[in-house]
Amino acid sequence: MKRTVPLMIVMVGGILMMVQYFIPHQYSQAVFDSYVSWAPIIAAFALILGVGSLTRVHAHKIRRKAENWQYSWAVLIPLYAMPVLAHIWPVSLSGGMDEPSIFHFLFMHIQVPIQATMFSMLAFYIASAAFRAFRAKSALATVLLLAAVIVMLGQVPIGDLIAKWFPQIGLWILRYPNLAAKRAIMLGVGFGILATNLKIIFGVERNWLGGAGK
Amino acid sequence: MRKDWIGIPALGILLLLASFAAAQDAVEEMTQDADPRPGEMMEDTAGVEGTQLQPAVEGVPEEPGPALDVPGAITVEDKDNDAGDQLVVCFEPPADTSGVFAYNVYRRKAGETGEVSWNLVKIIPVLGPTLFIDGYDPEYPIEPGTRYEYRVASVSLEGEEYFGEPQVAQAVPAGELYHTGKTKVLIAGGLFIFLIFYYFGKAQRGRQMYLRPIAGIEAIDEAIGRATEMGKPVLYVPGLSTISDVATIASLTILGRVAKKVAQYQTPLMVPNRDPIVYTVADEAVKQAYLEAGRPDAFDPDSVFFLTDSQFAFVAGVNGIMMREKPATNFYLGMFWAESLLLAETGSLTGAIQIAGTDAVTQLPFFITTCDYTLIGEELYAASAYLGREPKQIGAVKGQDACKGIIMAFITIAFVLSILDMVADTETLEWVRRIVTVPIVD
Amino acid sequence: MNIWERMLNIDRRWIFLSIGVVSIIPFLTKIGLPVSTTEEVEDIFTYIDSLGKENAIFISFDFDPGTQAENMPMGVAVMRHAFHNHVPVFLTAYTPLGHGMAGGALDYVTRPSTPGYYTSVDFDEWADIRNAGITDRDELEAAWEEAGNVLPDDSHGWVFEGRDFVYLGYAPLFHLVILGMTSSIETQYPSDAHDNPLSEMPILREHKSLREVDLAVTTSGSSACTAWVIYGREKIGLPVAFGVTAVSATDYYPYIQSGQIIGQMGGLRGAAEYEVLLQQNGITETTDKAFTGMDVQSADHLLIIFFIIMGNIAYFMGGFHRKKQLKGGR
Amino acid sequence: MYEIIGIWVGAFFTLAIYSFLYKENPVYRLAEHLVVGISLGYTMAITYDVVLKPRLIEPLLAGGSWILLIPALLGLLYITRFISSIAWLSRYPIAFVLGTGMGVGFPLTMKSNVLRQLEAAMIPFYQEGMPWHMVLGNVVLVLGTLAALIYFFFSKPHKGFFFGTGSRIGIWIIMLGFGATFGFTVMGRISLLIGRIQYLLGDWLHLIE
Repeated sequence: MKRTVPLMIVMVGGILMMVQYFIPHQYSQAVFDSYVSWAPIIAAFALILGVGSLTRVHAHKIRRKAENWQYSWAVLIPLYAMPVLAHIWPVSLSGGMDEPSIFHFLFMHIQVPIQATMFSMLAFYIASAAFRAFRAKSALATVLLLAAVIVMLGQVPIGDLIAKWFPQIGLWILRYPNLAAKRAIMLGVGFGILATNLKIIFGVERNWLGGAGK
Repeated sequence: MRKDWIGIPALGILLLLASFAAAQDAVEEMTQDADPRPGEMMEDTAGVEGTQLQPAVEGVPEEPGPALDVPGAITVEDKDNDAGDQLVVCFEPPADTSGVFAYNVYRRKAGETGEVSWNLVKIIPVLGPTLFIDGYDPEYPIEPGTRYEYRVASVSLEGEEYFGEPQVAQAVPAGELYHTGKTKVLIAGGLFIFLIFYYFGKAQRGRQMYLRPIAGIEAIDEAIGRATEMGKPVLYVPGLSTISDVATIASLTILGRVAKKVAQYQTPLMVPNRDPIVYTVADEAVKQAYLEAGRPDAFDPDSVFFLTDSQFAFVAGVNGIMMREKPATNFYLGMFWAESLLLAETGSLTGAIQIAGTDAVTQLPFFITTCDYTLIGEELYAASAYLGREPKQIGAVKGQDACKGIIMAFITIAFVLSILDMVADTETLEWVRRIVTVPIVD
Repeated sequence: MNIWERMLNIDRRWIFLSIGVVSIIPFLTKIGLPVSTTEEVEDIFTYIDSLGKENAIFISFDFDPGTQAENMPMGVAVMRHAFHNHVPVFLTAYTPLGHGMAGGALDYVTRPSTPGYYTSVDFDEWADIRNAGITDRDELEAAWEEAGNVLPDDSHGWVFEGRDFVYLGYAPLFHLVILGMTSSIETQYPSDAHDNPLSEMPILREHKSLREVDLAVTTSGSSACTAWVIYGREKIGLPVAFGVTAVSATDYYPYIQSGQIIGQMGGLRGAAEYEVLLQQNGITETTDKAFTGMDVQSADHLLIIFFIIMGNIAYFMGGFHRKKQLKGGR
Repeated sequence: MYEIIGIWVGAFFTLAIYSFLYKENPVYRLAEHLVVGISLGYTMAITYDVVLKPRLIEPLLAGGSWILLIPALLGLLYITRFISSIAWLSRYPIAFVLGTGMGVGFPLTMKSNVLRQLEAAMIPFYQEGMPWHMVLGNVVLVLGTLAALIYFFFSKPHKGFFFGTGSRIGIWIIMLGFGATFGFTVMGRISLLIGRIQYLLGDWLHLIE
């Protein structure tokens, strides 16, 4: 019940869908259609897992008064306020500016700026790492850094000013050696994914069962 | 013994070659009846509607013109490789198309009567293709096993319709049990499954299988040794992803091996975690490793710990540890995102030996330029199979290698043939290439 | 501690500050270095330019706010191009956060404060014309203006919801949604994000499934874009174009060469190229945010290359490369 | 008014995040925590609105679609994860999603990642009228792919002409590819910074257009 049934579901589901691909018949199509309509519903419930664990972690912090526990309220309050607000002003889901709502405000003016800023910080860290850590310590690292510099210059307008052919070298690296490397990685990763698919379908890889009691 | 993989790709090529003829026919058939989409036929249709149609339209007089010539015979065939919900319909255009603006194609179930039973299923511009696939319109689906009746009308610019003879379809839509256009995918998939299982079996029978040494793995022991000499701790970050990530799983296997060495050398170990589930598994793995090394007493329960689930806060935390404790060796193995750079930069400042490994291609360049050793992509998986010594995992690596062997053989052959084509002006490459060509449209 | 060591151990906040300053100055001086266009972007432009009101495209906002600086200008530029040529546009999103991004892009293009905006007509507003049986794009516009509506002077044109665009937004397990849309769009989206019934929309009447759509442009900050190739292109041959972040741009060159995608906009540069093409072809009067950003990009790249060179000089001159080395390995 | 307040709030939080560059501080921490809550809350709201309501609740209320109760019940089993005695039940929906997903993905990955890529790697490297840099490029492309595959080939020692030289060329090609990735990543991060500066200087302070 606890391990065998899930392993069976995986195997039956996996093989069924795999075989389905090769059978265009209407019954096979019907299997596929119901899969397409069921999967999003199941996936929607999976969100409960995320919300639940987040609530648990932060409720725990607040209860134990762990370090910086006050901030946990900053997670929990908007977490539950957002869905409530969305249904007080259902129209706000449209994302338009014409009907302002708190829901839309929180998304557009707090979440969007914060998320956009988070990753832009990397620009600063890259500059710092460029100075303090990117070393041409071996022939290979040197090749990498040289290619990087050529591409960096070739991608910006200033590359054109250095020489007309300069960006062309950057493009050449992108279109040929880069493509060769990426294709080899893609093929390798493709086989890796396929092998993982098989391992999971046939129950060789069972790590996904973990964490919910034996 | 080690050479037997060579036979497999050869077998694969032979198998593929054998199926070549059959599959090729299927492909040709497929490409023929692939539906004519406006985008791909752009050159034709755009030209038609843009230029040629215009004069024809202007030439039509304002008042209702004389009766138009009507379309001729309609032929209906069942479409191959469908779920019985498509029919291939073809009609003869009228001999005289002057004044015709478009054709309206109507369909109803055979035997139905009355004008209302006709459904307009397709409008075709006058110079458009008179062969089309009916059944794509979700509003008027074709039901398998039903006989339909068609009629086509010439439509004048004013919208008046002049009907041709109705025609009961010569064929009934039926679903097929096998899609002939997918034979190559089937062969490739079957071959892949066969090879993986072949090596699973071999691995389980306890056959020793060779995997080439990987530079990063050999450096692991040495780096731990260095930390012992210096009397400083070892830091191990098992990535920031969840347990379902292949990279995390690989990392946890390697962690077991590192922990065992650390236990033997009696060097302190620190394993910060971002994911709660990964944390519990990592804790287990380290405990187990100390047990195996015969030093369960030396295990420090605080060595594996959960830091925080927020990405940047996690990095700030680990960087703090690096600056305070100055570990002699840092391992970053698993899945990393933007934080790779921040971790490796701080580590290089503290002068630690750094060994990294990830399958995140965008982060690899940063690791390569800042760390001493980097396991690139698949090397991480292979390393974990290598260190974990679980037979099936090694079997999977071997199976994938065999497939890569087939791919390499194909590319080599293609390269040779393209030289041949260039010198001898033949078309051999195209011939071999067709073996692996799969149709764009299913 | 010699000079090199001191140099390498400089407080990194100075480096942060220098990047900050160098990123601001070009905005104020406005050099406007020309951006040359590449084949990868030109191919998308030419393709969309060949489409008209009888075709349709998807613009999918498959990114989160984190990468909106790169992805948003791409979506906006393509949307403008389509609106200009009256090509009907479906707006979708791969993630819930992308849903808001799609709405934001539409809002930006139709907001009167944006230069060269389009005046949006809500689906309900032109119900009368629709009920009168007028759905052809040109006739619709004529009827609308006949009804006494005047296009504002600074506006670029009308766009009719349900005719020129439909905002479908997000649906979960989006790869399956793509797959489902290959047979019917309406079954995947019972209503649009504004709660309008799709069944009454002319755009949906004429383009019922992905088979009747001519292109999908995915603007993506992750591997989400590949779903359009795997489930759209491979399944029914839907032409796909990528607008991806610079970080992932190099990964998708194999798709271009194999012909699985018709072209690709890579990062801010790709977006800037599209803006340049729009301007050169008279579709917009000016370039937009991405182009303006390219000067800063030049300056910052030069600074970072300078840092790499200086750092390496200090590293080798200071003899740090000899200090720690392991025996084995490469 | 609404928009102006929004931009000020947005600017405040942008600066709050940047303050981390100077030093970790409470304002940064607040922003960091807020975003976690808001993004998941937003996702919840959208998911209800575009999935559960139109695909489950409305069809059920309209009657007839009782079969949809199966995925709904399966989905509800996720909740058992929080009750440790029956937590194993949550494996059922996971198994369903995982298994079917893997099955659907297998042939498509085989086609798109393997066959299609193999086909594209088998190109004639010379055709009449090709400029020399394209011919050279095509040779690099075909042999480079081969060499990089050799590098990732684990069953043979990297010795001899084919495997030894091949893998060495392979790693060089991979490094060139990574160099390009590196350059583009730098470009990407800076683009994001540019986006924020445009927001601060333009939308907020109106110093630039």
